[in-house]
Amino acid sequence: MQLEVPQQSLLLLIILFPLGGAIINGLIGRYMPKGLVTVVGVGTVAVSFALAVASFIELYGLRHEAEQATLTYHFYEWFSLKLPAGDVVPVNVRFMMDSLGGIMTLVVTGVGGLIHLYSVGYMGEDEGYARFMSFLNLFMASMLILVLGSSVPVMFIGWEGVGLCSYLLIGFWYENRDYASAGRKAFVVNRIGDFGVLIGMFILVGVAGSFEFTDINAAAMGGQFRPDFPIWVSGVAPSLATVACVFLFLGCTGKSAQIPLYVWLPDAMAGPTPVSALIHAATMVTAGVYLCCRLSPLFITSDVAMSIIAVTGTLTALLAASIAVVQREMKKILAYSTVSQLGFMFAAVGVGFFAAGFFHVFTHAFFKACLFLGAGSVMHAVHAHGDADIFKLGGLKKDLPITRWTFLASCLAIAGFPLTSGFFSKDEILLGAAAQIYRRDDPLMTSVGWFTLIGLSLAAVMTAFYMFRLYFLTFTGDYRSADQSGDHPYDAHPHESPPSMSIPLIVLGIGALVVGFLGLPHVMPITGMHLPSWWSEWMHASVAGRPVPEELHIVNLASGLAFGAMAIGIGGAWVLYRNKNTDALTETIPARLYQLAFDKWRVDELYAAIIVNPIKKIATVAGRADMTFVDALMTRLPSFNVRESGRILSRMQSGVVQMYAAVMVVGVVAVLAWFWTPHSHIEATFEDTSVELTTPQGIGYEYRWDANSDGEFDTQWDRVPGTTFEYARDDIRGVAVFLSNVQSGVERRVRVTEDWTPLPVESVVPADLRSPHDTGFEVRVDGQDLLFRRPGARTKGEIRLPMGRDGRLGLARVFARPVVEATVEVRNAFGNTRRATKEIALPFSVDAPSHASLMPMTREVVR
Amino acid sequence: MTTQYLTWLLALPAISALVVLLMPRSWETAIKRFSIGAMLVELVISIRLVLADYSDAGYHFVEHVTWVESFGISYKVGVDGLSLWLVILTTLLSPIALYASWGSITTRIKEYAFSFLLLELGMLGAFVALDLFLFYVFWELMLVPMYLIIGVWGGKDRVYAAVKFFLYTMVGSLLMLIAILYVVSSYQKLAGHYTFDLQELSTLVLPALPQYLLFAAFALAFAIKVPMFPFHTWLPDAHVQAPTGGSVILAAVLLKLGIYGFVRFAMPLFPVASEAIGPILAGLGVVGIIYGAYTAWVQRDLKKLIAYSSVSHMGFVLLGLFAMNRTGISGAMLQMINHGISTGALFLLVGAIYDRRHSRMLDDFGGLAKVMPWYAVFFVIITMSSIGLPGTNGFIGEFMILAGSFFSRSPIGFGSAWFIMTLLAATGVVFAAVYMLHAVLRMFWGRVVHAENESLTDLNRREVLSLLPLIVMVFWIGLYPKFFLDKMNPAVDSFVSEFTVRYHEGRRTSEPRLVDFEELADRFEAAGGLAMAQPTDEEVAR
Amino acid sequence: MGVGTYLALASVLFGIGAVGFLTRRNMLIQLMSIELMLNSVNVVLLAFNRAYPANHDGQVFAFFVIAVAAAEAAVGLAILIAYYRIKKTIDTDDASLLKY
Amino acid sequence: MSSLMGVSPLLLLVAAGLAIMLVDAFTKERAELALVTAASLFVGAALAGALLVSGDIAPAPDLVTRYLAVDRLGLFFDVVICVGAGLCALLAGGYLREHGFERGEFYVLIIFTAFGAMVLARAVDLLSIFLGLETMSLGAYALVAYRRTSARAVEGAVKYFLLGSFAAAILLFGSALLYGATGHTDLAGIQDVVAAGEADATLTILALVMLIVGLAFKVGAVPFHMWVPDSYEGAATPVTTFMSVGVKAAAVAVLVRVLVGAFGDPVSMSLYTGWTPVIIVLSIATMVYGNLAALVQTSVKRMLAYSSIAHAGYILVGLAAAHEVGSFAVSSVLYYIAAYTVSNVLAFGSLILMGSKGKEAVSYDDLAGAGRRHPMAAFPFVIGVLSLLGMPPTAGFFGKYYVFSAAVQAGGPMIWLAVLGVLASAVGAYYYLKVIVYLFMREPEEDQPIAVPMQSMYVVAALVLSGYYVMKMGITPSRYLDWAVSAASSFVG
Repeated sequence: MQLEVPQQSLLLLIILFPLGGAIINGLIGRYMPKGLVTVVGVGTVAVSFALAVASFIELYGLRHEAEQATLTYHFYEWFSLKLPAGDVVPVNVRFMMDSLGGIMTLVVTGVGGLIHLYSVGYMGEDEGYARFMSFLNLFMASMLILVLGSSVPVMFIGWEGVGLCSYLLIGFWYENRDYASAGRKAFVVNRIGDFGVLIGMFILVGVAGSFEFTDINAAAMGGQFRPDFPIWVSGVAPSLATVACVFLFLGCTGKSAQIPLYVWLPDAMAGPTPVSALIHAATMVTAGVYLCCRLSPLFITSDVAMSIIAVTGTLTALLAASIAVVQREMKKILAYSTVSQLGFMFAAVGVGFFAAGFFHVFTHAFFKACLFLGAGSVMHAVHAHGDADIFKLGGLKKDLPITRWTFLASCLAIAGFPLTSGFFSKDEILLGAAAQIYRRDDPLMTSVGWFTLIGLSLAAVMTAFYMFRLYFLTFTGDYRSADQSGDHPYDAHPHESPPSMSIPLIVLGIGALVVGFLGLPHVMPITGMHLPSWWSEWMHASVAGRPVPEELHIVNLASGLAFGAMAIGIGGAWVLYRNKNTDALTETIPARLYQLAFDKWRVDELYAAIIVNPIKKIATVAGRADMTFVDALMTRLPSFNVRESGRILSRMQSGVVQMYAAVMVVGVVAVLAWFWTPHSHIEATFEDTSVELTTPQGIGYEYRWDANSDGEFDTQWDRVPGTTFEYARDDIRGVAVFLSNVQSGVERRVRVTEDWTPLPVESVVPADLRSPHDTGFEVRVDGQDLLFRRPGARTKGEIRLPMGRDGRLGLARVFARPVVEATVEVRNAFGNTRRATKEIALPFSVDAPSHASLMPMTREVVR
Repeated sequence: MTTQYLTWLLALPAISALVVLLMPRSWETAIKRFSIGAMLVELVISIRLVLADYSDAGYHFVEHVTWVESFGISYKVGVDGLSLWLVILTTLLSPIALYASWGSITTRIKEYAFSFLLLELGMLGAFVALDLFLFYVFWELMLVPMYLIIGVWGGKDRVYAAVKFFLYTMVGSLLMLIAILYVVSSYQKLAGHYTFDLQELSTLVLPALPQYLLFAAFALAFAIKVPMFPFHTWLPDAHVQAPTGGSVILAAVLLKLGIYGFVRFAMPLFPVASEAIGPILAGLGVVGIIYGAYTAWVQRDLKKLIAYSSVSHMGFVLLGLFAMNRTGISGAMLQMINHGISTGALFLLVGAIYDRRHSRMLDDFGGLAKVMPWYAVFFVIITMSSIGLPGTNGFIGEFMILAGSFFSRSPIGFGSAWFIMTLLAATGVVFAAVYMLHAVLRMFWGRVVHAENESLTDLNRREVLSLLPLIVMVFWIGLYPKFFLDKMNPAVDSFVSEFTVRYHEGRRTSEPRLVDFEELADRFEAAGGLAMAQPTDEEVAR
Repeated sequence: MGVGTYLALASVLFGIGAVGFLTRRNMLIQLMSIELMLNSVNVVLLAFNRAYPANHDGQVFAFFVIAVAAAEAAVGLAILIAYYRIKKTIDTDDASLLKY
Repeated sequence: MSSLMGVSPLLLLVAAGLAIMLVDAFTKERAELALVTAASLFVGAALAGALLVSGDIAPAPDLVTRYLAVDRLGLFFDVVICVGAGLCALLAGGYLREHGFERGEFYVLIIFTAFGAMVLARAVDLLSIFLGLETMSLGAYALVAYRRTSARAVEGAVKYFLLGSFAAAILLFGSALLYGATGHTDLAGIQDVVAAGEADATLTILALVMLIVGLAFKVGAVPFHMWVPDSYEGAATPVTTFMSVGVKAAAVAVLVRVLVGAFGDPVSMSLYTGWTPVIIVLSIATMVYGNLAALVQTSVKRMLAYSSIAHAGYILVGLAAAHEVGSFAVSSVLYYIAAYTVSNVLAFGSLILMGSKGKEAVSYDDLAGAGRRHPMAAFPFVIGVLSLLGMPPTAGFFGKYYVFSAAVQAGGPMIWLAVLGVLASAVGAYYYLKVIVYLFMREPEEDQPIAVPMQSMYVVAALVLSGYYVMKMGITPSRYLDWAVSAASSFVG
């Protein structure tokens, strides 16, 4: 049962507050005192959070009244599309909060609010503080539109809006051009994804006839996306759902940094740390997962798309984790960790555990935000700018206790230490993967399940390992910048951050530890005890998913793998890095492999070599060609020709009188020559079965006719320029077939013999139905009939058309005509003669009613 | 008796031009104020046009006065949903462009104002003319002032650019003249009298072959103006050499006349040909989208970059137009307005920096965000509009065009050629981000490397005033396009349905004849309509 | 003798005049060639007038031709003199200031 | 009751010519002869115009009508020629005085040449054609040679004279043959015989060829155009102007009278066997050659000479359409020649205005930068070239529209002729624009002086008048259109 509560203006206000903050800070922020900027920047988000909580409480209160309760707010109609069927599809600016959106809103406003607070301390000294706050607020507004938008286009406003903010914030310190380039890279890569969303959106609306998520999901559940989508010439025809999902997923890979579009996220660390925490860890990058969950009823209908998502997610998780293992900089490690964790989420989505994937989004928001803020706190403490090299840090647990403990809590969470939030969410994902292995009926999903399970376990090992490597190298051992040796050492005396920064750390750290209890597993491992899972019940209202297995052995397998991975990872890090100052890993794995991983498997270089550079090269060529080749062809060559011919012609004007007179005489001769030769031009008009032949009259002309071109003239020399003739069957020279294209109206004449002759394919077969090997039809004369066939077909496939009758063949109107030939000889006043011959297609049959007369005389019937 | 708003709309610039001509050249301030004032009055008059009720498809404010009786030439003007916003665009941008020009135009103020007023007359006339002869007159009339603006007040190679612009456009339009004459002559042979009245000529149905030739002649004229790849090479030259005001008008309004010509004249008169050739033009539009984007990316001259981006944007418009459905055509019409606003604003911005720095080379800039923060803000906003960020105007247009092209020609929307064209066109959205952000990066981000740039002043009042209306329009159309689309949609709807009827009638005829389309449309409607262009299953005898 | 003979004579005269005009560089001789051509016309007119004796159109025409030829010669010689004054020659090949 | 009212413009001119000759001979002071000449020509134009508008012309004595038509076609050409000649007289009034060779005989020559042209335009007999042609030509030869100390002028005159006489001889031979073929010297009689098919075919064809050649020479159609650039360039600019408008108009008139009149039967006009294809080919050659050769000129005057060849080509397009749409085609030719007359006077007049004593403006370089300094003086030039180029809303545009419209209306291959015509005129755009380029967009070379416009009310008056009509015939063409239509219909029914 569904329940929709309309016109909840709170939803609008949730968005408008940050938006207003953005506008105020953006326009006049730089003229306002810093305090006021803070009030506006943080205050609006705080209000927004409060409104979100209020809305959520209202929504929560409805959970008993309906299975799917939503709060909606219809703002206004944006624009509308008209579909081919004639339906007008309005695109409404309409907001909606359901169980999924409610959670997301809380996360965005809550975590976002904390990060805003943190920014007060972190960015307070920056000269662009107001600008920063403005962008951050704008981001909040966009993100909230993304979350609350009830239709794909409205969501898309937010989707691209967050991309814009991401661009602006990554390049916040724009004076460093590399940072600005990183911002641009983020925007462009995201745009590639947006391209997918755009196309996916069209397919959705084309099938569902609506942009609203609820309608699309309903259509998906109604099976409307099942029909095939034939792909041009390939012969492959996946279902509509698959195509739509693949396009949408392309968008998700862009926004959520999955293979192949993940490359922008590590570079995005160029932005200030709060930005990394808010946009590139907690909220924006999870938008892809959010979208998948939003459209989960659609995604779940396509096994192919789901498999692609699961495999991509797993591969991303592995790849990013393998890179993170060897990096040296805090934020970079965290960035790859984010990519890797997003891979986990998509793997969950891919195996049909949308709720689990989204649960990981939820927990990840806490611990990853906390980690980033912790990293920011460390950087703030040691005055590192941009990023911090962990090999120059160490032993910070003494100086930065709050940071250290919150960081540790988050590390435990992300590693999946039992009873922390990450433990529950990761466990659920592995359970999802494990569940697929047991779907014996479905070989595709079984193999995907194996792949995912093993891949994710490995990734989990690496996750625990690199996080604790990071933790140990940063917080244990000695402070390696204390003696100020080495190049660019950090501040020798680190200090703990101000309260505006530590409060968010504490809140998030606690969150990282405890929020997992919202999503307890259904079945307790080992004991097999059934537990109440608030999360899956709540999510059930808005998110589809595959059934959660209840079998104990599956649960045990998943939990065992999760625990084992955590233990191995942390254990390894403990051995290699606790209280160490150097990277022990370099000695344990081959140097080249290490270097390769350190260089991020050189994916950026690969992309540059196979995509970016070729395109750039094409662009360069195009740019050069445009002003040289194209312009030359279209303008300079014609103008050169005209000018040069003008020059040559004007040279004719030599200035010599005799030459002038000679040219005149040439002219006289030319005019005389025209009159010297006779001219003729046969026209035929038909009346009943007689044909009237005429040729233009000339001064002093005489004519004689041979109407059937049999070599004997029918008339004597005469001043009258015409004659009338009745053709007999012996006069027929052959048969002409006319094809008149019904679309274009273009008429073609085809010679026909007793041998098969191909018809021009474009007259017969419409362009978009033509395959490359299509040769259309062949035609031949058979006695009194015309025969048509597909080339190579058996005789029985022939179409027979009696001559003299009109037919229809594919796109063409077909009719056959008997052809005769007429000759005239003209003699002019100077006694010169000239002959003209013309083929005439008679519009009637000769010797009617029998068509037997049309039998061609020779094999080659029309010359 | 209704007030003759359109006649006033046309008379005012003509009269003002004469007045300016008679003013002594030393009265520079007076000339400036007077010409801007006249254009603002134009704007007010044109806003009056918006207030009419456009829920039915017909023409409004129609005025019909015989001009040359023996040839059936008449002064017939009117606006409908298709031309309304283009008129507004013209009246909005003309004063802005002229106002913005006063930053750089310091010589021959009088002639400049005169040319501008004449230009406005030509553009408005072409948009409101409902008589082919009248349209042609205004169409050609525009050339001269634009030629002078480029040639007299332009950059270094201004003469080459001006002559190229003039000749290129002229060659195309002369063939159109012959085509017009042919249509009129065919009509006369059937009806017994001459007329250039579009509505009367619309009753003429020609067979396919002449339609192809005539459409080709019209299309050449319009495609050059659009400009469609590969007829675009005059555009970069013209833009680079033209003064700021000229560039603004050229990009914002003149290019639109090509598309408008297609919609108003070429497509209704020659439906069979447009149905057959249209996809090819749309395909060239797609080529233009990608080609324009590529070439824009590697330009080092900012104005050239924007000029090529126009090629790319107008490619979208072509695509939407020939999708031949309401979504696509409405999108195309809206995208024309959008392009006018965003590209016009971009040229204004380029002009602003050129006035300060006398360079447009990207290499000469960098780090301007530090020195000219407001300039950067405006530029980035317009950039976002140009690359079609949702919430700005560009998105609505591109979205509707892509949707229109996606759903073109078949019920579910997967006719293969159009699907592929849509995919390719959508990549243009990506490339737009590439080249525009490339420009933004080179202009604004990074450190100030050139010492000359350190002392640049931010936008002055005149520049801000001329940009603000455009910024407002960016968000107005972006956030509430319904206001604009609602006036447009009835006209587009009736355009599409009439086109369908005409198309079927044209396909059926082998001799020129006159048809009562209203009656035909009713019968057509009664028969439940026909699926466009697709042969039925029985027709494809396989 | 029939009209044909006169016609042949006239054609020959006309041809001689034309060839003379085309080949000679001396302006005086060119002028004379033109006179020859005009006279051949007179022959034609007179000959045809014999074929159409109803009126004297041909003969009248011939008188006018003779008169106009004289006027033409006067103007032509005047121009020739002016030319000679400047160029000190009456060779038309030297008139090559104006070309292209 | 017959009256000489129908030929009164001719009589008026004769009287005026004689009077001016006398005045010039017996006065010592510099009389304003230009004004008198122009005034009498304008009066002549007004007289003809009044007759044209009033519509009913009293029948003239047979003696007159035997040789000179008293019809609206003739009156229309009277107006065109008188207006053209009057404007040229005004131009000469400024030009001759500025450059210091004003003498009375110039105006007498103008008047008598115009008289000859008008006779030619009205001629309906082979004899009057010949007489009119020679009267006009002899005057024109003298006018070209008028600056007798100038080598260029005399050279131009020599070429014009020699080739002109040669062409006249050909024309005359053709006339004689036609007389032989039909037994008539009057066009009406010839028409009857030819249409009935009773004329000797061989002689008729030979005569037709020679007549076409002789008249094409006067019109300046390629390849009989060779004299045009040279003598136009050599002649004093007002003379060039007059030759390009008055003389050409008369030649067009007689071409129309001969081809559409005497040879106006369907067989002679046939698109396949008659003179129409010849005219089509001539018009193609003329349009293409004229425009292409004009493209590469460095002298504006010579460019305008070539452009006048090109315009002859457009006129022939209209003439060629006569085989299908007779009256429409002829009226288009009439309108074109009228529009061309005022446009060309405007362009040449502006060129005259741009020169002053000792520095006549001839080449493009002479114009460089002049428009920037003297915009009001350059403004008519812009209008003039735009009209020649055929930009709306000028007379030139409407004229071009009209002839091409006639071609399209004629249908068939004529449509392609129109296409070719517009393409050729697109080429023309380049060199006309070049004038504007030099006036407004170029600065003269370092040491070159900038043209100083002459101060002459005569020239200004001519420019104002012609400019006014250029705009008027473009914006409100109805009245002139009606004149052209009624003149054409008086001739071809």
